[in-house]
Amino acid sequence: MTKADLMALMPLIILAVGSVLVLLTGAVRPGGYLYELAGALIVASLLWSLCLPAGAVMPGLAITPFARFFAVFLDSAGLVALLLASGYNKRRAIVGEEYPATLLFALAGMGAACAASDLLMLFLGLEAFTFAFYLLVAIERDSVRGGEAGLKYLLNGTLSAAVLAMGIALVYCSRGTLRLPELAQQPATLEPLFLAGFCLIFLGLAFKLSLVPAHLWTPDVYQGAPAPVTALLSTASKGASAAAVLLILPLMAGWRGGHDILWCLSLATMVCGNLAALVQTSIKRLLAWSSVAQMGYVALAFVALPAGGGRAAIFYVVAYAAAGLASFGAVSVLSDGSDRDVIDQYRGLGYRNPLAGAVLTVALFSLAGIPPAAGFMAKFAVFSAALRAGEITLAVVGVLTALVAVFFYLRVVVALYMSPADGVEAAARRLTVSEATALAIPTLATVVMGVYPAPLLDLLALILG
Amino acid sequence: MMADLHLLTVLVFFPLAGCLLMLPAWKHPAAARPLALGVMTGELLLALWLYASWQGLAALKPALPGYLLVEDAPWIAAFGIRYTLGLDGISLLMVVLTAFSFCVALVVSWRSIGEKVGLFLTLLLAMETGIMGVFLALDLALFYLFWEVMLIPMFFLIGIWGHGRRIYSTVKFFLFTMFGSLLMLLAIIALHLLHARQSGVATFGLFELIATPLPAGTQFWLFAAFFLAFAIKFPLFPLHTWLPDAHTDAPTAGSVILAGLLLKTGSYGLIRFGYPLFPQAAQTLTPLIYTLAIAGIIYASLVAFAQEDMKRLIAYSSIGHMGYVAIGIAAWEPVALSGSIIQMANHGVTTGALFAMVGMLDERAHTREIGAFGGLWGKIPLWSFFFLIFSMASVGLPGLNNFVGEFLVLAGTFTKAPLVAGLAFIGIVLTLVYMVRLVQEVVFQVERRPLPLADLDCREICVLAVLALLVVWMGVHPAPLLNLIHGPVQLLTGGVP
Amino acid sequence: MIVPLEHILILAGLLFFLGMGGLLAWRANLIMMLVCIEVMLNAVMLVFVGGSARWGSADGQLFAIFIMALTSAEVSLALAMVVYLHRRRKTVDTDQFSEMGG
Amino acid sequence: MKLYLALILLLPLMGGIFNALLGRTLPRRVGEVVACGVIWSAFACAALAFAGFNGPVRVEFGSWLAAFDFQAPIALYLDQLSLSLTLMITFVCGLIHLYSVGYMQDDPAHARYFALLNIFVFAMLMLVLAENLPLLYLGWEGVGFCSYALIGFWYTEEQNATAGRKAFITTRIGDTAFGIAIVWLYQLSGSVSITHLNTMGTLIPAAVVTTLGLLLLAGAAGKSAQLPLSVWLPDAMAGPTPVSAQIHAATMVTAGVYLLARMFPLIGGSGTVRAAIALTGGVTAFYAATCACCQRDLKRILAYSTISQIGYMVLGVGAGALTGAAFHLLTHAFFKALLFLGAGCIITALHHQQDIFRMGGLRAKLPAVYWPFLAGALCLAGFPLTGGFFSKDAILGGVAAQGGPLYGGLLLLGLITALLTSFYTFRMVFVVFHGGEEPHTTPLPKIMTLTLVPLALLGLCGGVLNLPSYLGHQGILDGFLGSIPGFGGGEKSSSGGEIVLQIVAAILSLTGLGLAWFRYTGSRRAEALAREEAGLPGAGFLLNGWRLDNLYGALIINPFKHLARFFWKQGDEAGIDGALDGLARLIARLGGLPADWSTGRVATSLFGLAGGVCVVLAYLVWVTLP
Repeated sequence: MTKADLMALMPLIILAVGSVLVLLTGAVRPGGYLYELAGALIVASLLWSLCLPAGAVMPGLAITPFARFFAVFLDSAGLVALLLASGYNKRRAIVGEEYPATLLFALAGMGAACAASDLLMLFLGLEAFTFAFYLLVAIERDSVRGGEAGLKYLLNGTLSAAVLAMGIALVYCSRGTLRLPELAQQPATLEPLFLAGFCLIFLGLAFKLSLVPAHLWTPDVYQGAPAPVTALLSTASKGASAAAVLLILPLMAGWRGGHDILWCLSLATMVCGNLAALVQTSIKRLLAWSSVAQMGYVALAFVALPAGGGRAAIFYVVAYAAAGLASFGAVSVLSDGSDRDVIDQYRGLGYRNPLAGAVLTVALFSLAGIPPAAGFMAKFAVFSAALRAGEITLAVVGVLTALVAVFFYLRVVVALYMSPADGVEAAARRLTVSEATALAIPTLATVVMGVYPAPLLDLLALILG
Repeated sequence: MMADLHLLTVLVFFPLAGCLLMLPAWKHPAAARPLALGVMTGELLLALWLYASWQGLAALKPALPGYLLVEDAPWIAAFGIRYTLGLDGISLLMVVLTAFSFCVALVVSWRSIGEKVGLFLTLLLAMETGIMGVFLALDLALFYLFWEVMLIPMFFLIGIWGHGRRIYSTVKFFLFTMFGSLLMLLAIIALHLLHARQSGVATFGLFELIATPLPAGTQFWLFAAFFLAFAIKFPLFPLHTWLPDAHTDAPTAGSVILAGLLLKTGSYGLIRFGYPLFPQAAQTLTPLIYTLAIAGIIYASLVAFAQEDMKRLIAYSSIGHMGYVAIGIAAWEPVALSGSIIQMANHGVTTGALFAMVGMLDERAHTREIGAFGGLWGKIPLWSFFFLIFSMASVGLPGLNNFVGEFLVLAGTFTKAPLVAGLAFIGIVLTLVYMVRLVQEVVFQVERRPLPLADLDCREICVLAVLALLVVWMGVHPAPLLNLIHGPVQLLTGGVP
Repeated sequence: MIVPLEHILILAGLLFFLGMGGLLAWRANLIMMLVCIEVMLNAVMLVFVGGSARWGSADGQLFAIFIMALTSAEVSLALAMVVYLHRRRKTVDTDQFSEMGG
Repeated sequence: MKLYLALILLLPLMGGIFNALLGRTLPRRVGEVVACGVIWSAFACAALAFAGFNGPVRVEFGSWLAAFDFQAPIALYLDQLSLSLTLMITFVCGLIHLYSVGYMQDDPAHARYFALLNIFVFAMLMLVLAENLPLLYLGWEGVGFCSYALIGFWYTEEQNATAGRKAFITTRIGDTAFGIAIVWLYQLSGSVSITHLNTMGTLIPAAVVTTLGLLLLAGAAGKSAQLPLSVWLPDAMAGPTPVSAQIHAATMVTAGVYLLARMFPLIGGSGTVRAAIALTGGVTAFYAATCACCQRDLKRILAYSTISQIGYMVLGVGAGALTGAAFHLLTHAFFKALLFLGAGCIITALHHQQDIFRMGGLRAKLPAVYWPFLAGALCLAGFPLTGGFFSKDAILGGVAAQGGPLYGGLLLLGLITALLTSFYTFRMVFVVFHGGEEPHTTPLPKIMTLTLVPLALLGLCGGVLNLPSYLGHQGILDGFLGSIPGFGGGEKSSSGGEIVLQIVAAILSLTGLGLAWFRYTGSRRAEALAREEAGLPGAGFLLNGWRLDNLYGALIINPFKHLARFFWKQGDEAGIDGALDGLARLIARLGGLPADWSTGRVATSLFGLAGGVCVVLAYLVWVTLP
């Protein structure tokens, strides 16, 4: 491993080592500036991967532009999540160094997964961050739901890990290698063993992307976990998993069956997610179901992979991540003290807490795919990719389900601005600077990507070669 | 050189910039209202200046034939979307109407909007930007963007300051429009892809896409998607049921803008995009449009007659009026098309005025039920005077504005489809029937409920006087407007300018 | 090699689905579910080892070792979870933990 | 000439606007002076125009509707017909304005009254002078609106407002036919100029001409209260009496006749149309006359008589005797205005008592009203040598000259009508003025009675306008109007036949007078009235105008109301919205399914994943196995 490789790997190393560092600091000086330290480390890794345009290929890892893009994306998401958590955890008495350390570790895992160039590293990365999330989800020790959510996530996660591993094992059996580039070169006929392996791998990832039928954990976990954790879980981990899917999809390029499987998954996911969200009363569950639905659109982009779906998928994930961070961030900001979860509790909040209300509104409009928010451009990209690939049915279904989605997003907006608050609630507390920035960053990103997405799109075209 | 001033960009985004002015005055309505009015007046002056100098602009021979001003800049190269704005006679007319209607909307809601004034004004200004954009965009994606953007403020406007089942109405309004426009989005993308496949150029530019040769089947489906979106906005029977609810529950300003502008975006879209892009498909669907329009005219007029709420009645009346616009467009014949465009402006003024007047009455009496009023001529003669003028305009009394549009539409349509024109004439009688009923029960007869009514104050008189003068002017001397749209109409209907 | 790959795969498949079935069936006891997952992962390791035997490369065995590490970590976490939940509800029946749903 | 025409139109308009905007603030005298002043100056301009008149002129003031080849400029056309009508309108309306000053002297809403009255004159003149059909349509609708507003002038009475509404809507129905005719003519000839269209007659296929003619006839029937659209005029009497005199007797209601005469060169080509016109006119004349015989309301009698007289004019047009029709139009304007104004005097004098059975013996009380009124009655009844006598006979002569069974029948009908006319006229006169106890009356303003005199003179001597040709030289109007295309036409009957006809008519008129005298004067008056109060057989039928209102109510109005409500409740609310709400509910219920799937138990989600694995592997087996 040369020095250049080390330099290229530095963003990941910073995070990995950083988490250990935070743990140690916490041990030495409990309640020190842990969050600040973690934040500094994330920023460092962010800047590093931004500024140092080094590429490197080493066994298992390949720091391609693709990987570096995702490193940037993950770090920014992590930063926002950390900013949110700093305030939230204080209010919820979630003390100790575990939280920031685990967060850094999760980021490192995701980064590794995006940079993986063989299945082993992919597996390790994915499992690493999933593992970190087992902790984060259940970290609120005296919350009933937290424990339940942790249990569910744990069991589902391990099962999916087993499936994933089995898939990899089968692929390995049939080809004798784990390296993705080699696996991508396909023989004339794909042997059944390989296909089986691939399908299992894909299902393992489908769990992480919470595609139907592996989506049932999503609402419970999102509802149970602390809001900042949900924010990270619903955005960064989705991004990393999407990246992983993009890494393994070339393995079956040109296999009709894969297309069919994806087709069904995307259809089922769009329909189930959007319909189920209609009947939710808890805002976290609503957002959870909506994120299931959003992943359905990402899957639609995957279906259209040959027709430039990759770019659409990544753009969609980024746009969704911004909106997701903003929405869950707003929720975490608004749910101070009492866990404000039922939509009716948000009545009139738009006036009592203007910033959070506005952020939540923008995020919801973005999720609903209404311009000028990023979500519109994302849907635009996905639908044009789908149509280019000739997936007219999926496109039409997607549009109609999007219409359904508009309805339940509007329900929240209506609660925020149009239905009078029952009873006089105390004026909401002022937001701290960290919270304000944590809300502002993704919101601005949403608006900018919605109004002027050209640079990002060009960048994506670049990194996808 | 005026093209270098980016006047169109200014025209579109000046109101949005005005929103920033609202922020410091957020908490002080007394300051915010004049500020907003200033912005809107500035916009109106700019529009009027453009109108005053349109012949000069036409002489300059800009990039596109028939256009007065064109702006074009790359925007999202990856999708082939460009920032293309263009101003021709039709858009100019609509732009002036827009700027004017917003001033009216603001002034009539000067006092009726008491709380959250800053938010209200901001939304109003944002919506003005959206609507301006719709009337100026020449890139389909850009058009769609503005088309959607203008919904959001209206959604809040109805939902926050509305009355009655305001939330039901506003959500209904939003979903109806989204339903149509989402399918239109797919159609736009599909058209773009087809063009790209044929010519290798990825573009959403209207004039590039017009050139795309399309197989009949495809063209039919694409036009159907476009038509659905526009027909919902129009609204054409049977897609109209969002309109009475939205109009009735909206605040006065909302109703004025809904009736004056949002409905026009539908007809404008059909004229600017629907027919030029898919001529053959439009031809095949013309009978359907005729049928829906006629059915709408007669149906809406009948339903309007049965109404008990003044606003609802007027809302249904505007369904009927827009039916004439639809007929004129469907005929796609110079005279009828000019009639339709003029009628768009006329209906904007007349119905906007009627909604404003009902709003004024509502402010005083806190009811809009027809059965509550009566004998108002004796109580508030000024109000009744103006109301009589505007309702006579809306029944198409010659010498007032609506007659011009309707008569041209009918004259033009008769040369294409005599039966349709004949049936449409029936609508004129029905319009009279319900309008005269409204006037009689509200303005004449004896007072049915003792209501504390004060006559119009100075502000209201000014607005209404301007509107009334406009009504008369457009009815007696429509020549300037007809000249303004002459060239574009000729181009659209396949003539040479 | 002594054992043909097919046999290994069949055995592993049996183990895998056995474990999966057990995981689904034995939901009254969290511990048993964890055991079942262990069984599944062992099936995976078996396949890896078989595979590396087939291709004569060490990657498979390497992967197997990593899986061991992973399982141990997961088990430790899971047992912590078991203790935590048991203290909360005095039960390890996962169906008891279904407060959220819908 | 251009200036005169402009002034003729603009002065009344300005007066109207002036009164509408400032009338309520200025002292009432100013408003009255302005209102009357503008009309009389308009008359002066008309007179000057007449003096300077040499041949038809077309004057264009500016563009109005101009889109591509649809050109309807603001252009006026002054020819003999429009000139003579302009003179008549300005003169009669001027008198009526003066009369109104007295009649409305203690009505607070004088400003609105005079404003509308002036604007009406403007619209009427526009109608008469318009050079193209849209402009004529403008005047046409304008007078309609003014009549609507003036019928409902005392709007607090519901039935007044309703009567106005009825008039507006009924005439609008006819107008629609007229409008269709206009656009059709545009489609046929690419022009809407009357003068141009009148030259098109030969170029248009006969069937189309017939249809057009019928459409125009429908339009005319609406405005001129001909069958079947005649129902509005009797109710229109709810308005102030001068309004009835001006709008519903002298000017507006004759607009239909004017339209038909105007377009005669075009539509006269079709025999069917002529027959239809004649038939409409004749039947209407008879219908209205019968109704008038049983009326008790003074103004309703006059209203029905108006319908009947206009029926004569239409009959004349149908018979091609355009000059006769125009002649009758003029004389009728004079004497019918006179009668209405007289009636107005009576009603005022009797504190708004309109039931003739409550009147009587006014001859001594109101001589200043009696004599003019009598003159008017004589004209109406076609008493020999009065204006009405000559004009009516000109029409009947034209009908006779046509010959043929249809026209023969119509002639007979016309003669019967003449008899009825003279009967009901003198019934009215005798019941109102003769016999009976003398009621208490209030004194009348001088101006009201004075204005009757010139009208009476004109009515009586109106005959000189167009003495029958057998007296030697050609009648004035014949010569004056003869040059207009169409007016020359219409076979002239032999002077011998004409003399015979006039003798018959004279006898009929005298017979009617005699009957009325025999029935309603002296001792027999009392029981006659008693019997009529009790109600003669069939009287109710005639009293309610052959129950046309009930017919329309049952056939059109009630179905309309029910349909409207049905569409609203069943169509919009239950139908469309119901379906949409149902759809929404359905989708929401569908949403329940995937939500129920997530039970919250861990096992369920594990099942999901495991199930996915099994399904996919099964699918795989299915694909890969040959």
